[in-house]
Amino acid sequence: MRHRLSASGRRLGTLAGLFGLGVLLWALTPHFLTVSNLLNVLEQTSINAVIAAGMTFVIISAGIDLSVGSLVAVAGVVLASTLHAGMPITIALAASLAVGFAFGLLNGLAITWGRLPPFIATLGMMSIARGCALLFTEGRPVSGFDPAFRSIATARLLGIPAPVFVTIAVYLMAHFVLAETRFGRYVYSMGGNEEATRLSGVNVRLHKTLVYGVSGLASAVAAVLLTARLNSAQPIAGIMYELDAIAATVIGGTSLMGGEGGLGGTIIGALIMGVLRNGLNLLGVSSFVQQIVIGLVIVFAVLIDTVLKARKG
Amino acid sequence: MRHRLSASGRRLGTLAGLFGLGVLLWALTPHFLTVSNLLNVLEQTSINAVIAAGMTFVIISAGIDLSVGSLVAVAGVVLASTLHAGMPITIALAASLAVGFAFGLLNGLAITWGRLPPFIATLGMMSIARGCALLFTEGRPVSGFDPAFRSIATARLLGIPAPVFVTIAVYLMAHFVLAETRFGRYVYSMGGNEEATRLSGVNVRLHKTLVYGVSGLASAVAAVLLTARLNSAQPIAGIMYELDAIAATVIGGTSLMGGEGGLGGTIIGALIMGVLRNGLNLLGVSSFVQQIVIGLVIVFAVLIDTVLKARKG
Amino acid sequence: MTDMSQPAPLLQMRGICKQFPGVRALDEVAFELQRGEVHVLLGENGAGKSTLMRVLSGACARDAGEILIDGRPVALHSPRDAQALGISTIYQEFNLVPHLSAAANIFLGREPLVGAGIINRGKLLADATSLLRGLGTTIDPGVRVKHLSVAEQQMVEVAKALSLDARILIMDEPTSALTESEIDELFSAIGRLTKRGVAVIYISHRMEELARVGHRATVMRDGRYIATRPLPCPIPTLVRLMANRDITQHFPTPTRRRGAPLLHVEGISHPPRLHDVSFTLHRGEILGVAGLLGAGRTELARAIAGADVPTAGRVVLEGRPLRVRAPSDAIRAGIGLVPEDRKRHGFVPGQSVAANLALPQLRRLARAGVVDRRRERALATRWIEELRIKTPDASARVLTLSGGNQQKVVLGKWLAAGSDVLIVDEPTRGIDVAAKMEIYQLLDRLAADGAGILMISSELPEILGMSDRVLVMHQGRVQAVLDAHEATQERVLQAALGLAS
Amino acid sequence: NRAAGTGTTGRPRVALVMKTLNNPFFIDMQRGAEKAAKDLDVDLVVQAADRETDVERQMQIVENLIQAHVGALALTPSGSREVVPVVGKANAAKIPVVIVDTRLDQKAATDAGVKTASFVGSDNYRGGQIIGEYLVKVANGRAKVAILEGIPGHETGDSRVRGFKDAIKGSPGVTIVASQPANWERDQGFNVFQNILQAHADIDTVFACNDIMALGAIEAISAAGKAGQIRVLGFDAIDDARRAITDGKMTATVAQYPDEMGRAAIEAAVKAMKGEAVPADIGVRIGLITKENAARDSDKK
Ligand SMILES: Nc1ncnc2c1ncn2[C@@H]1O[C@H](COP(=O)(O)OP(=O)(O)OP(=O)(O)O)[C@@H](O)[C@H]1O
Ligand SMILES: Nc1ncnc2c1ncn2[C@@H]1O[C@H](COP(=O)(O)OP(=O)(O)OP(=O)(O)O)[C@@H](O)[C@H]1O
Ligand SMILES: [Mg+2]
Ligand SMILES: [Mg+2]
Repeated sequence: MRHRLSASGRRLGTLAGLFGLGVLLWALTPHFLTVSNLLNVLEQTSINAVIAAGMTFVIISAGIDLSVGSLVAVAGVVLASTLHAGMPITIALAASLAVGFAFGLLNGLAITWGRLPPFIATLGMMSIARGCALLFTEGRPVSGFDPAFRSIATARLLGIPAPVFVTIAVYLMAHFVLAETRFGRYVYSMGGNEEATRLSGVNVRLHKTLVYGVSGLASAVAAVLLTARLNSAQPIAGIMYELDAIAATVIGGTSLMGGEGGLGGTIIGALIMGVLRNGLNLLGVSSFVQQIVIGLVIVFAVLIDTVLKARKG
Repeated sequence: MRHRLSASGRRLGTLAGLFGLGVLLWALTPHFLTVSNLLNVLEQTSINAVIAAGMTFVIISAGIDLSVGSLVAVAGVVLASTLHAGMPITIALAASLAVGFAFGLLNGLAITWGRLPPFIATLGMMSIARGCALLFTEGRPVSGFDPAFRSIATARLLGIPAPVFVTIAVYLMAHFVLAETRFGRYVYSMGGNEEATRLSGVNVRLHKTLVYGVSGLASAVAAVLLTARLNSAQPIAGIMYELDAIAATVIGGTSLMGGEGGLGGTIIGALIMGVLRNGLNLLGVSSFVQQIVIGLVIVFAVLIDTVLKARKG
Repeated sequence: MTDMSQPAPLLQMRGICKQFPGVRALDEVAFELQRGEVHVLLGENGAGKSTLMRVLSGACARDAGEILIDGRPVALHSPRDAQALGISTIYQEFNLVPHLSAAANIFLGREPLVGAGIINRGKLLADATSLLRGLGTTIDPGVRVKHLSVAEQQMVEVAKALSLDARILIMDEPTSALTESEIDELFSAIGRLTKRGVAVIYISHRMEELARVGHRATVMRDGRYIATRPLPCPIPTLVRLMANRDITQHFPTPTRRRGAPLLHVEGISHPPRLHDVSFTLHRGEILGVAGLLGAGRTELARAIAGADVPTAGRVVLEGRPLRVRAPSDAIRAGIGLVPEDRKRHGFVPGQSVAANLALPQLRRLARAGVVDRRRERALATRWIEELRIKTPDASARVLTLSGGNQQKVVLGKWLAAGSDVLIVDEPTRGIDVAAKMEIYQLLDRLAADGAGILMISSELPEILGMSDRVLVMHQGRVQAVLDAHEATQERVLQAALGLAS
Repeated sequence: NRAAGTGTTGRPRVALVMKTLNNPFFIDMQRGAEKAAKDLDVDLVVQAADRETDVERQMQIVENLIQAHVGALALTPSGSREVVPVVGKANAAKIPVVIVDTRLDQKAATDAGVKTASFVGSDNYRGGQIIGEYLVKVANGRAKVAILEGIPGHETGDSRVRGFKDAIKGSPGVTIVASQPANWERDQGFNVFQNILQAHADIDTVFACNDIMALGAIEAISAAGKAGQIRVLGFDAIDDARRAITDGKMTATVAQYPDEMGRAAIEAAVKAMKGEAVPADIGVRIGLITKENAARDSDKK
C-alpha cells in the first residue's frame, strides 16, 4: 500500500507545484483564471502532452528519444503532402502515423540490434529525419487544408477544443497499456533491470523496439494536431520539442534511470510547462527574464518533489 | 589482460572511424588533405573539443550537462564586458573562468544538495544562464577587442593556430586529472556505483559538485576561444553546443551510463564531427543532405565500435 | 567477564530503533562487542541484522538509540564517520564499482598518494596484490571487478575490509558465495586480526561455520534483541531462539522417484570457461553440481538456459533437439534458471514483489495482452506464504526487502513458473536455516511431480544432502559423476580439485 | 592541383553562404542565385548553418570554403560583427566577398581593415521602418500593437523591431501593449499571440518579425473568432504570407526580394572574381506588400 502511496505522493508534489503556480498567476493577473484562458492553455499543452506520453514509455524503459521533434516534422509533411495530393483524410492520417511509427521503429532497431545508446541513436535520427523532412519539401512549408481536416484542431464540443479530447484519449489509452498490459509491464521491468528481464524470458529486443515505435507514433499524433492547428506543415517544425517533452516527463516524476513513473505525472508536468508559458505571456514578462523564470520553474517543480520525498524518509 | 585491452580497443574502433572518414574525403576531394585544411579543421574543432573535455568528466560521473552552451554565452559576455571596461586581459580571463566555474558549481549544488536529476538541473540552468547573458547585455553582442586579446585565436606558432595549443593543454591537463589523481578516480567510481563510493567514505557531494564546476570551467575556456575567434561575445552564442559535446564524448566511447570512458576517445569523437562538417563543406553537399549525412555518421561511428566490441566477446 | 577492572566494552549499542515505512526493522536493539572477539549475529531473514549493521557503519540513520565506543557516545552519521572511528564493513549487497579494477576498489577512498591528490599507482597495485595473495586468491588486481565472478567479488570485498586498519570489522554474510577453501583463508585472516585485538561482527546463515569462527552469538528476531550465548552452543538451541519454534535440521527424506531421461546435454562448450560438458538429467531427479570457485558451473547453467549462447554442443529435451538462442527460447521449452547473481540477474529492484514473481509467467497471466491482476495477486500471495517471504505486502518493492527475502523472491519466481527443467544456481545463498529446509522440501516436491532439477551449490552439505547424483566440475569440464551413495565429502572435494575421477 | 576557383567541371566556382536554409526566404535567395549561376555559366556551392543564430558555424563554413578555393563568396552574415574576422581570412586568401542581406558592422569592418567587394540588399532596420510607417498611415495614428519577436538577442529580429519602433515614435496614439518572443516559429507565434489576446483583448494590430510567426498569429486570431478585426503585419513576403494577404487574412508584409538578392549577389561575385569593377552598394528593392500589390508584385514568375 505505502509504496503505491509514495508513487502518487510524488505525483501529489507535482500537482501541488501546478496548483501553486496557478494560484500565483491568479493573484498576479485577472486574465489567467478565465474559462477561455484555461481552455486555451489545455489546447496549447496538447501537443507537448501527446509527445510526452510517448516519451514516458521511452524514459520508463530507461531510454531517451531526442528525435521526437524531427519526427513531428516528418510525419507532418507526409500528412500535408498526402492531403495536398488529394487523398482522403483517413489515408493521410494513416500515412502519417505509419511514417511516425516506422521512424520510431528504426530508432528502436538501431538501439536493439545496433546496440547503440538511445541517446546516440535518436540524436542521429533527429538529424536524419530533419534532413528528410527538409529534402522532401525542399525546405518549404506545405500549407492550406480543408476545413474538414482542420476541424481536428478547430472543432469544439461543449466549448472544449478537439485537441483536448485527443489528448485525453491518448492518455487513457497509453495509461491502460502501461498499467494493465503485458507490454506495459515489460516497459517497466526493462527499465528497472534489463538483464533480469531478458533472463525472465522476455524478448527485450522486440519490446524495446516497440517502445520507440510508440514514441514515434505519439510524435505523429502530435504532428496531426500541429498541422491542423497551424493549417500548415513545416519541415522545421518541432525543433527542441524533445526538451519540452523530456522536461514534462521528468517533472511528472518519471525517473531518467528508468523503471518508474507514469502518465499521471507526465500530464501534470506538461500542464506546468503550458501554464508557465501562458502566464509569462499574460504578464508580459520581458523575453530575457522569461528564460530565467522558465529555468527556475523547471528546477523548482522537481525540487518540491525531492524535498517532499526526502521529508518522508 | 584482455579486459584492460578492451577499453583502448574501443578507442581504436573510433580511431578507425576517423581514419576511414579521412581516407574517404581524401579520395573525394583534393582540398581535404592539405596542411592548411587540416590545421583549419583542428582550429575549428577546438571549441567543441574543449567543451567536450568537461562533458567527459560529467558523463563519466553518470551525469549530463545541458547548460554548457549557455555557460559559453555567459562566460563570453562577462569576458567581453570586463575587457570593454578596460580591465587587463588576465583579470578578464580570470573573471570569465570564475563565472563559468561558479555557474557549474551551481549546477552541481542543485544536483547534490537539491537531489535533482542532472538532466533537469542543467536543463533549468541552460535557460537561466541564457536569460542572464541576455539580460546582462540587453541582448546585444559585445564586440571589438585588442589584438593582444584576439591573439588567443589568431596567433600562430610554427604555423599552428593558438587554439590548437590551448586544446592540447586542456586535454593533457584533463587527462592527467582523470587518470592520475584521486579526484579523477572518484569521478569514475561515482559514475560506476555511487552508493559504493559513498560507503567507501568518499565525499560524493563535494566531488560531484566539482565535476560540474569542471564542466563550467571548460565552457568558460571555450568561451574565451570563441570570443577571440569572432572578435565578439554574443548572448546567443552556443545554442545547441551541448549536443555536439555529448555526441563527441559518446562517439569517443564514454558511456552515458557512467563509470567508463576517457579523454582520448573524446578528442577523436570531436575530430570526427569536425572532419565531417569540413568535408561536407568542401564537397559542397547541400545542407539538407548534410543533416542526413551527419546523423548517419554519428550513428555509424558508434556502430563500428559496438560491432568491434561484440566481435571480441 | 565480571572483573571490575575491565574497561568498558569496545562497542555498545543501546535502544537502537529504525522504522521503515510499514516495517519496524529495529526495535530497542542492544548489542555489545569486546576487543578481540568474533561476535556472531544471528536471525532469520528480515530479522534486522543488516539494518543494525548499516546503522553502525553510518550507511543508514537511526531513529533512536545510542552508540558508545570505549564507553563514550559517538556521533555516527555517515560512512566517513564510521571509518574515522575504525569501523569497516563488508556489506551484504556488493558495494563495488564494476568498472574499476579490483585494486582500485580495495583502496577506494583511501588511495595512496604521491604529492597533492596524485595516486601512487605502483604502491596501490602492490598493496592490493599482497592483500589478495594473503587471502589465497589468484585474482589479478588489475582486472575490472565487473569481469570477476560473484565469489571473486566477495573476496575483493573481504580484502577491502581487511585493508582498513579497523578496530571493528563488520562482515555481513561474507561467505555466502565462497567455497570451502576461500572460507578457510577468510577464517585464518579473521584469526590473525582478532589476535591483534580487532573485534569482528559476523553474520551468516551457515550454522556449521559459527563454532569455527565465533566466540559469542547474539540472536535477533523481528527487529528485537533476543539473547546472547557463548559459542560453541548447540545449533538447535540457536535455531530455536531464531525461529521461536523447533526446526528439524535434516534434509527431507526424498519422496521423488527417478523417471525417464528429460534433458540431455551433449558436448556443450563456451570457451574459455566451459569445455565439452555432457550429462543427462532425468525426471524426478535432483542432479547436484559441485566444483570450486570458477569451475564453470555458472557458465554451464547459463549456456543451457540460453543466457549465453554456447559455441558448440547441443541440448536435447525429451528427445527433441533444442535451439536455444535466448532465454525466451529456453523458457518456452520449459527450462528455468534461478541465477547466481540475484541483484544483477534475478529481479527488478524497483518493481513490486508481485510483479517480480509474475514476470516470467506474464504470458500465462495475461489475456489478449492484458494482465489479469487478480490472478497475479493470487500467485503472489501463494508464493509469499509458501516461501514465507517477509514483506509488508505483495506490492512492496523488492529493493526494500532483506537480502534473504530478495533471494526468496527470485526463487519463487521460478518455482511459480512450473518449469520442467529447473536449474538453480546457489539457491539457498543468504537464506536462513528454517527457510532452507522449506526450500529443500519444495525442490523435492517439484521433482516428485516430475521435474528435473539441476542444483548448483557451493555448500557441500547441501549437495550431499539433496542430490541423487553429483556432477563435479573442474576447470570447465566434468571431472566426475557420483551416485548419491558413493558421494562423500572427500570424493567430491578430490574430484573438484581435479585429482580423481 | 586545379586552378583556384574552378570546380570539377572546370568552370569557375563561387559560393553562397547563407544564415540557414530552414527558412523559405533563404530558399528563394538560393533559387535566384542558382539562376544567375546558370546564366553566367559558373558552378555554385550553396551552404548554410543549421541554425540562423550559429555564427560560429557559419564562420567554419566560410573557412572551409576558403580551403576549397572557391573563386568568390557571397555571404549573408548571421552576425554583422562576428563574421568580420572570417571576411578578413577571405581577404587574406584573395577571395572576393560580396555581403548579402545584412550589412557588416561598419566600425568592426573598418577596425579590422577588411574589404568587401560589394553589399547587396536592403536592410532589416529599413524594413521595420517601412512597415511601421505603413501602420501609422493606415491606423490614422491610433493602434494598440503586439509585437512577436524572434529569438531573443538575435540581430535580425532586433533591427526589425528597432526600425518599427522608430517609425511609430512620432505617433503617440500608436502604442505597443505587448512584446513577446516567439522564436521565429509558427507554432509559437500561434501560442504566444493566443496568450497575449487573453491578456489584451483590445489589441488591434500584431507585428510579427517574420511571416512565419505572423501566419501562426493569423490562426490564433481565427481561433479566437476575431478574424478581420486585427491587422497582421509580417516580414519577408514568403509565399504563404502573400496568399494570406490576397485572402484578406493578413494586412501587409515587407518584401525584400530574396531571389533578386541572390541573383545580384552572384552576378557581383562573378564580376569581382574576374577583377571587374563592382559597385560598392547594390540596392535591391524593398517594399511593402499589401492587398493591392500582393498578387501583382511577385518576384517569382
Ligand atoms: N530501505 C528499506 N526500506 C524499507 N524496508 C526496509 C529497507 N531496508 C530493510 N527493510 C526492512 O527491514 C527489515 C530488516 O531487514 P534486514 O535487511 O536488516 O534483515 P536481515 O536480518 O539482514 O535479513 P537477511 O538475513 O535476509 O539479510 C526487513 O523487513 C526489510 O524488509
Ligand atoms: N561475464 C563474464 N566475463 C568474463 N569472465 C567471466 C564472466 N562471468 C564469469 N566470468 C569468469 O568465469 C569464472 C567463473 O565461472 P563460473 O561462474 O561459471 O564458475 P562457478 O563454478 O560457477 O564458480 P563460482 O562459484 O564463482 O560461481 C570466473 O573466474 C570469472 O572470472
Ligand atoms: Mg541481511
Ligand atoms: Mg557460480
